[in-house]
Amino acid sequence: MINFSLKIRDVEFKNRIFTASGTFGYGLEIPQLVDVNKIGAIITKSITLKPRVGNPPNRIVETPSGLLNSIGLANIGLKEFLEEKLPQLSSLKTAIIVNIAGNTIEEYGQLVDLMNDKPEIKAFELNLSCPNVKEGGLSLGTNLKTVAEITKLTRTLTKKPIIVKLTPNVTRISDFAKAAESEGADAVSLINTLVGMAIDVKTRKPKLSTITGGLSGPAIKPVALAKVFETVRTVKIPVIGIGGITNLNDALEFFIAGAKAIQIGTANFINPHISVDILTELEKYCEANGIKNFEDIIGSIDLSDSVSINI
Amino acid sequence: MINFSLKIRDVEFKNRIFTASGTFGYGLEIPQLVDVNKIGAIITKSITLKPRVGNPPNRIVETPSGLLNSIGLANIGLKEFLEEKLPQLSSLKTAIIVNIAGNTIEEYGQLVDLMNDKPEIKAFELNLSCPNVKEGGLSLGTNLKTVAEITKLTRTLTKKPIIVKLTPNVTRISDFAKAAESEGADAVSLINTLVGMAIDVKTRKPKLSTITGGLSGPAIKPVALAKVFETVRTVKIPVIGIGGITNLNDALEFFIAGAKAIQIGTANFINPHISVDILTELEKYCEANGIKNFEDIIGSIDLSDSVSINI
Amino acid sequence: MIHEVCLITKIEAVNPTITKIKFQSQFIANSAKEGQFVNIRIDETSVPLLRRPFSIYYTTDKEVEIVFGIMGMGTNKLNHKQVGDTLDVIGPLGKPFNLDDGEDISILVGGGLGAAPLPMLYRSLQQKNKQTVIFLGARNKNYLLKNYLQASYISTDDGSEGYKGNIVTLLENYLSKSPKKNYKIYACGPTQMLIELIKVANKYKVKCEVSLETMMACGIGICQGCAVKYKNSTKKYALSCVDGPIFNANDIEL
Amino acid sequence: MIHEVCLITKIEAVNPTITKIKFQSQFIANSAKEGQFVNIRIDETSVPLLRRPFSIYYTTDKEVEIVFGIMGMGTNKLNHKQVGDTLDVIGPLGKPFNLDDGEDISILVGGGLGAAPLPMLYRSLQQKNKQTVIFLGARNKNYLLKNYLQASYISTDDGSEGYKGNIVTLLENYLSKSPKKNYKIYACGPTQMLIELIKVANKYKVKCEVSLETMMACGIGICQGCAVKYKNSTKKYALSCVDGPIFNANDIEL
Ligand SMILES: Cc1cc2nc3c(=O)[nH]c(=O)nc-3n(C[C@H](O)[C@H](O)[C@H](O)COP(=O)(O)OP(=O)(O)OC[C@H]3O[C@@H](n4cnc5c(N)ncnc54)[C@H](O)[C@@H]3O)c2cc1C
Ligand SMILES: Cc1cc2nc3c(=O)[nH]c(=O)nc-3n(C[C@H](O)[C@H](O)[C@H](O)COP(=O)(O)OP(=O)(O)OC[C@H]3O[C@@H](n4cnc5c(N)ncnc54)[C@H](O)[C@@H]3O)c2cc1C
Ligand SMILES: Cc1cc2nc3c(=O)[nH]c(=O)nc-3n(C[C@H](O)[C@H](O)[C@H](O)COP(=O)(O)O)c2cc1C
Ligand SMILES: Cc1cc2nc3c(=O)[nH]c(=O)nc-3n(C[C@H](O)[C@H](O)[C@H](O)COP(=O)(O)O)c2cc1C
Ligand code: FES
Ligand code: FES
Repeated sequence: MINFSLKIRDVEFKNRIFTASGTFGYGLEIPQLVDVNKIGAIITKSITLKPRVGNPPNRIVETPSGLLNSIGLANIGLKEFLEEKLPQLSSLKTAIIVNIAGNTIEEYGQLVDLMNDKPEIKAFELNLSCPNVKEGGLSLGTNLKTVAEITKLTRTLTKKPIIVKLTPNVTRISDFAKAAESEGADAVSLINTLVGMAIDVKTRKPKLSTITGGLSGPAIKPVALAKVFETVRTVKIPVIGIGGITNLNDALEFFIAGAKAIQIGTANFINPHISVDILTELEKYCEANGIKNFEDIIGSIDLSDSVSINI
Repeated sequence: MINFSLKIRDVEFKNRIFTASGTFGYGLEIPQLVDVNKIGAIITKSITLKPRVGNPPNRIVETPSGLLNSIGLANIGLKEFLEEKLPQLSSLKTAIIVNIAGNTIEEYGQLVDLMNDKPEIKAFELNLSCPNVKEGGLSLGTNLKTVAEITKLTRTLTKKPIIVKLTPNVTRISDFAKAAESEGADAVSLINTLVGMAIDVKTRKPKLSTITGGLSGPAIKPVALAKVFETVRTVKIPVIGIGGITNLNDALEFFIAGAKAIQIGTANFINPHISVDILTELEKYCEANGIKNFEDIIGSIDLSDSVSINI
Repeated sequence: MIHEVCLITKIEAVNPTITKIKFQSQFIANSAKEGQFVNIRIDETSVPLLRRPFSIYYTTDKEVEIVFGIMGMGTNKLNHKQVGDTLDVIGPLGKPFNLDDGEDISILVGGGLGAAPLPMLYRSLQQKNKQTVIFLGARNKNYLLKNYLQASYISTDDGSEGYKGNIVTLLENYLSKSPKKNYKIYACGPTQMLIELIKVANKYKVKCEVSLETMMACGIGICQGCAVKYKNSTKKYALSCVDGPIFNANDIEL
Repeated sequence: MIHEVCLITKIEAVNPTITKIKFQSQFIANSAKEGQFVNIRIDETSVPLLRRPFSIYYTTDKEVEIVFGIMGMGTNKLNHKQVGDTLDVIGPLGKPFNLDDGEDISILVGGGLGAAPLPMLYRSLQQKNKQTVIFLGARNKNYLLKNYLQASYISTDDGSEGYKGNIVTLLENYLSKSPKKNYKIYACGPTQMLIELIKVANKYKVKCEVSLETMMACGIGICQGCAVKYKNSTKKYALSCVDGPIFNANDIEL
């Protein structure tokens, strides 16, 4: 059978389909519905130093082919995560990537530092889409210098793979990927959600308690794919594609564009075993198409008929 | 009956529902299907100095609740526009806003200069989403200085209203609105399309000839609304909302968020008289809800239950 | 819980705006508890994107019934299904009613389509030989879900059936007549009704469980979208899909 | 052209993958010309977002027929419509075939579902007392649209009916037998078939019109999405929806 494994730094992931942060709980919630051991990696909900209760309701709104959320990084906090979740997670036969989120640059360092000695944690993903109060609510990840500094700091603190998760709410995402790469990131993952909003016309109130939220799901797939395509042309480190992936075809688009792995987010809510389904279909696809080496697909986009946009 | 008129500079638009550039031809194509005289303003396809044949096929792709296009500013060019279309347009009883697009800052000046004496042209809309070859293909509108300069130059050349149309593919769109405002723009319109992409998995080729294109339609509405909301809090000049508007509810969301007028784009392709339909429904809505002064709706968003995002 | 593609065996238009669908699922039929729900994928398209939650209305040996009002896109599409089509269902989900509260008289209160969980609850209480009193309210008689229930008190906003007015008024009348009895209220309905009802329950110091209908993205505890404010708790938010939808009235803030 | 909500009066599954829908529209039925199309809104949702174009297959006094293959989301949903439902239709659209080319023998060639415009064309040519020869090809016999037509030559890729092979081969055979006659070819079908066919038409110097199926967003000339390359023209691109879908074979580059 075809080998779907992927090595990032010195960690080998058994396949390239991961579940995205915040969309699969802690990987422990629904053992009846999905065989999590088949998933390439489970990325935890963002973990913060202190527990966070999250934002008041309403936290979710459906939009055309999309989902707006404002969960507010609700999570049990580092301490409880280490004491209660991690021991349970260690029994899973899949890689655990811990996604971390900080209020400040230093907090990212503290989080990595306090988790670095846990062998069950295979890698860190840095969620940089946290609002930066100093910068008027724009996320930390929209400032090139901040992204570089967070990457640099965490790099000094761990030998585990560091995956920098990029926000799409910037002019040129590949600049941020380059900044992360040059400070030693082992991979970048993109995209996080797009800033979006909805209003209840009857009450004239925003549908989300926090006014704006993050847009995910099939609606954003074309945007995510364009950003992944842009980024793979800019950096040498692996790019992990995220955004609206709901079926085999979507997954293939990201691989063909050049993503080394993909993450599945919102689609988990609709079909909790979607990642395993896509993996199975991918195996069949490779077999049916005589693909022996999965790397042959990655970045195999054929631009021979394409023209550059000219005004 | 309620007064929907809007004054921008010294031009009075009879209502606040416009058709967006590139999505209604020259306003002359389908007199059988829609009474264009009822529309608040028709914004022409982007006009360039020289005719442009546009991009090779394939130019359009459907995505979940969205449309990706890469028309490539196909248009008949300034000369033919003035000679052949404008005389016909002058017979319409709706305002004509000419949308212009240039390769360089100077071209915007030339375009305005050459059209300034035409009384049939009520206003100019500057399309700044044209790729800037010097900047590696990023659009002119992603550079604050360029936006300021184009606005400044065109301002010196005309007393007609200047509407600066902003691209959403930037970190903070309101910065660009501010730049336009401070150089004398009379209004800003947003959003233009989001950069997006799709791949044909069978051929491994991009579905658009130009690889990436512009995403429009209901999929982008939450993003557009968030950007309009952000911008109305930043500038004093009118903000014209665009993006995924397909029905009365969508239109009301933009007005409640603070848009003084709206433009309808992709929805014209699905229902060519959608703008007139929405206008009719808006009248009924105002009547049913006892709204006498339409300005009462604009910016009437109720934030009393909202919290600011806190990490 | 199970994720299953189920055959639709019966569709019934209760009236032009309410439809009942029966589907096959031995697992759900046998394991569902009173007050639990199923989460249904409407179709393969991305509009609507999310599943839609529906209370389990009734179960037979191998079949499950839901009843729903035609509200928007999702329920509209559901209303166009046909016998022989399939339904992609996850369930049973959520925390059921607590039937072991030791009350002498069980009071069931349902508002509109919110009454959907009551038939299963009623059946179980009957099996436990509980004395039950049923209150049903709705905006008009078309919205009264009377099937499988023996309603003692009925109200409609327009007076088209029963008392003209609010069902909570009838409930308060009832409680005020013999306030000292060992009651428990099981209530389902619109949030506004529940708020009023909880005031009455507290006034008469009656135990009360309510069923909440919050927005849900996943229904299985992985999205944190269905938050409900806890009263006096450090956890601050409950997840309606796993900690609810049935809550002790005084545990949560509505 | 008109934008109309039309009543569906008949639906027929030609076979499991092809469906025929008849709907009422006096205007379209009376004004439609050979080779024109209608643009149909599938439903009120945004998936699929765009209308779907279909050739006008046949018209009667007040009714219009389309025939379609079930390809993806749009045609799938269309296949689930029922008699009594409505269709939101814009039409008739596009430039029709030119029936005044003065040929002695009209050759109609249809590949698969591409043959949909032929019945109207055939009827009109009959009314003009033209001598017609009809070629139909498809991947297998299920995809042959034989209704309303008297096909002289039939081919299928799998040999399940007629000649096993390509319809263009049959056409070339035919032309080679009496190459000097004053023919005109009217061809509809997949682009690859048209490319082969145009080569043959040019080889025998036969006039030829083809019907193209490009992607379309609006169908009415306002989006510029349906560009087709013009051969030797300064305009460079035609719009398939208004300059086509019928083109002189040598005006365009495929
Ligand atoms: C645990 C639970 C049990 C329910 N049981 C029933 C039932 O037995 N019968 C019944 O008719 N309805 C029930 N509902 C409500 C039902 O889920 C909504 O009516 C349905 O989702 C509306 O979908 P729609 O696409 O038709 O409407 P939409 O167009 O999505 O919205 C119409 C209205 O329904 C609300 N709504 C939409 N989605 C949800 C959601 N996921 N959760 C809650 N509210 C939503 C919206 O706020 C809006 O006001 C239940 C809800 C929950 C949470
Ligand atoms: C002028 C014209 C006349 C046509 N007449 C017929 C007809 O009589 N019978 C028939 O079966 N088909 C006809 N077609 C093709 C028909 O429009 C497509 O099969 C249909 O749009 C597919 O929609 P879908 O949502 O089911 O498939 P999708 O899932 O959208 O796509 C399935 C396939 O159809 C192609 N397609 C999708 N949308 C369009 C579009 N708007 N235009 C062209 N191709 C598209 C896609 O490239 C894809 O290969 C015609 C197309 C045109 C342009
Ligand atoms: C409900 C929800 C919660 C999320 N929480 C997090 C989070 O805690 N940390 C994070 O980095 N991303 C979070 N995300 C973003 C996803 O991981 C993913 O980047 C995004 O949803 C795009 O992918 P999708 O379209 O497949 O959902 C969340 C997304 C959703 C929908
Ligand atoms: C096919 C197409 C062509 C467009 N052409 C132009 C154009 O020439 N100039 C311009 O400023 N915007 C153009 N736009 C952008 C629209 O005017 C509008 O800003 C965008 O589509 C978002 O609105 P919508 O979601 O309502 O379509 C075009 C959009 C589409 C879909
Ligand atoms: S609905 Fe997802 S956690 Fe409750
Ligand atoms: S499909 Fe829009 S111009 Fe032809």
